[in-house]
Amino acid sequence: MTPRLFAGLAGAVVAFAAVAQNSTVDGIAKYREALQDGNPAELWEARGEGLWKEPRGPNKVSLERCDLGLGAGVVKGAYAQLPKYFADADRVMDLETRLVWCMVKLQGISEADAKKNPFGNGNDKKSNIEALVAYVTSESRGVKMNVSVAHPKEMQMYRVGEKMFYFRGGPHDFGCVTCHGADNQRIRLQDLPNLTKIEGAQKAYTTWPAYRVSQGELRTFQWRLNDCFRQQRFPELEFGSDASIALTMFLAKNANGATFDAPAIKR
Amino acid sequence: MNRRRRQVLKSGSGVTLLALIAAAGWLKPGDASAQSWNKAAFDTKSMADTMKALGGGEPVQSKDIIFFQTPDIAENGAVVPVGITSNIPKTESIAVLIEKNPNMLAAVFDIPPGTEPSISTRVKMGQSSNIYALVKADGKYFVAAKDVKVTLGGCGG
Amino acid sequence: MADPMKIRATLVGDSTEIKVLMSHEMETGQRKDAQGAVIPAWFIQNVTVAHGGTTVLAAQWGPAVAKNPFLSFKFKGGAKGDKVTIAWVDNRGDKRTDEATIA
Amino acid sequence: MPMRAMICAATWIAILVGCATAPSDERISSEAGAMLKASFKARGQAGLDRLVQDDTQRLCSESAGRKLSADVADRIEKQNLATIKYPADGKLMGDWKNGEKIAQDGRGKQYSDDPAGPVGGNCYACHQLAPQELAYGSIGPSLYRFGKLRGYGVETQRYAYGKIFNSEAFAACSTMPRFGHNGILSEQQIKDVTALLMDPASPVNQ
Repeated sequence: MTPRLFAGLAGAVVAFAAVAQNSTVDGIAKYREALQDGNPAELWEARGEGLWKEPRGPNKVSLERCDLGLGAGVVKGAYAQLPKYFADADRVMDLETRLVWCMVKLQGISEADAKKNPFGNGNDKKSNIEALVAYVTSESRGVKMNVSVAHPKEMQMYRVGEKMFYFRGGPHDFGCVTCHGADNQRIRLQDLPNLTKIEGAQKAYTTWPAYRVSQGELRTFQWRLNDCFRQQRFPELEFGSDASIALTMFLAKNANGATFDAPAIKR
Repeated sequence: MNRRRRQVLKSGSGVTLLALIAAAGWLKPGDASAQSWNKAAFDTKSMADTMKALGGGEPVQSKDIIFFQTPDIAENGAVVPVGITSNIPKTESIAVLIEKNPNMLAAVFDIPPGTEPSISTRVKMGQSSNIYALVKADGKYFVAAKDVKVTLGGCGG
Repeated sequence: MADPMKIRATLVGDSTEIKVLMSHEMETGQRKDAQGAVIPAWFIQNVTVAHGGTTVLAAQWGPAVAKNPFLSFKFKGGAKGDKVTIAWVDNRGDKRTDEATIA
Repeated sequence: MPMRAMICAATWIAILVGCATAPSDERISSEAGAMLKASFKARGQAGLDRLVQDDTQRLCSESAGRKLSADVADRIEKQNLATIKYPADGKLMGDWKNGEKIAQDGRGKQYSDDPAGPVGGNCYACHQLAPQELAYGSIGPSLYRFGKLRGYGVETQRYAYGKIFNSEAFAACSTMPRFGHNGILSEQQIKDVTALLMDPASPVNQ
């Protein structure tokens, strides 16, 4: 066999493998499409709406006076402009930290109790935070992302978040940028958005929270970051920590102009 | 055709479709509102026991049973969309069976007159396997199969 | 007490399309917890859908129906404003009944 | 990068209208470092020491995805090249069958992993290897027919072993973990993965 002929055959085998994988990728695209009809996230949205309106905590009041940034009680469109600086807390907050703030200040729930179960696990450990996030975010579906960095603290969080995005560490030298720094990349068959580009950040950020079929749970953006760092082999990112808000700020601001379309459904 | 049919009827897990005919046979018309659950059918694991209980004949492969919204590849076996339409007249029930699951029978839907013989739901699959749609129509059994691959997801962690 | 179902009942031509999501673990009985103990099976066994006193669908499910089950089908004869009632019972005897209006 | 340009423009406008002077890049970096320390907690086998960067990690983080200057790249590669320990017995090739298992296995080093449990290389997460496995990632190049295309010589074996041991020795700020240098895989495991790439009998070379 001549080397040239041999190389040609090798090429044919590679091409065959590529075709096989392309059909796998196409098949999975169809699978995801089939899931869109009937998203169990709606069950969380409904429970969250109930929790929002129900008088709870020692003060026996609902969250209907909670200010998510557009004024007390305004839920419609609120998520599309978070995170933002809240003067009453003198802090940049994302939705989750703001919900905890309202539970503490309005309902009189202790901060420890409010933050105790951010990520649910089955029927015995349902998370109120996840349900509330599902409800509030669903009220921004169809709204254009419009996150401000006009306040110096917002700009500071944005810039710090960008630094963290590129921060590499741990035994594997991983950072966010390892998986999300280039176009058209996959882990196994899982597509990875390029979060250093506007389009990538828009597509990714506007589809969280999401019902994860692999877990049978609705997962928030706080969970997304927490679990990315686990896979990066980092220690655990604390719920509502400044680093989590800074990264959220970086990605949410970069998603500006895109239409929010969550809670979504993902693998 | 004959060989293909034998393949369909003899499943790898040692359970045959014949066993499931017995399983699917309990839902009689008019019985719909009864809160009964056929434990024997859902427990089906070995064919020996159920073969004896068989009342009907072998199911006939039918091109009039159509899968829709059922992917060739499922990214995650925990949730696999399955849609089945029966174009066979007088369809009475539609059952969903997963060949390689520990128990083959996943669900049975009784279709009263006036309800379209078409259902869509989601099942769990332990591994790549055939999904069978078993239709009872006018007292007879018909079957169609679809092969669904279950892939690995994510980064193994 | 289980969470309410999410039901959509929509008139499409002369048929009513039902789409329902149910909040349920659908535990298979095959999984083990962190300590290695088998998590007992816990799943919806019966689902009935009724319209105007008539059953339009009756289902028996095993644990292979996916968690937080989804079901969709169509029946003839519904009209806008009619009620549709969906009920489930699981293997522990827990029940849930919810109602929706055809839109 | 358009994003960066936009933010710079916003900062310039702020300066022009005289309402604020943006903090320096160094200050933001140090704030990011402090914020990270305050925002993580040790869990399982993952202690806070994992947030302490070595020279390579720090330089690669600072480059923020931009192209490295030649001297920084050179410095990183030299430092890392010096860390590579080749097997004392001189044998670079192990068992490709074990290598395949290691390439498939994504476990290890996460706080959710058993510290005493197995640790894999998770090669398929990023690379194509044996053609039978269709669920491969694309962060790294395809390694299908690695040995067949390059030849099965000892120098190529040494390159493969060295690259797995410490990827930064050959490409500064590579996304590939330094499996030997950072103690992710054992010497025997690296030999096995080298065999997966270089053994003529390995499915990778069929």
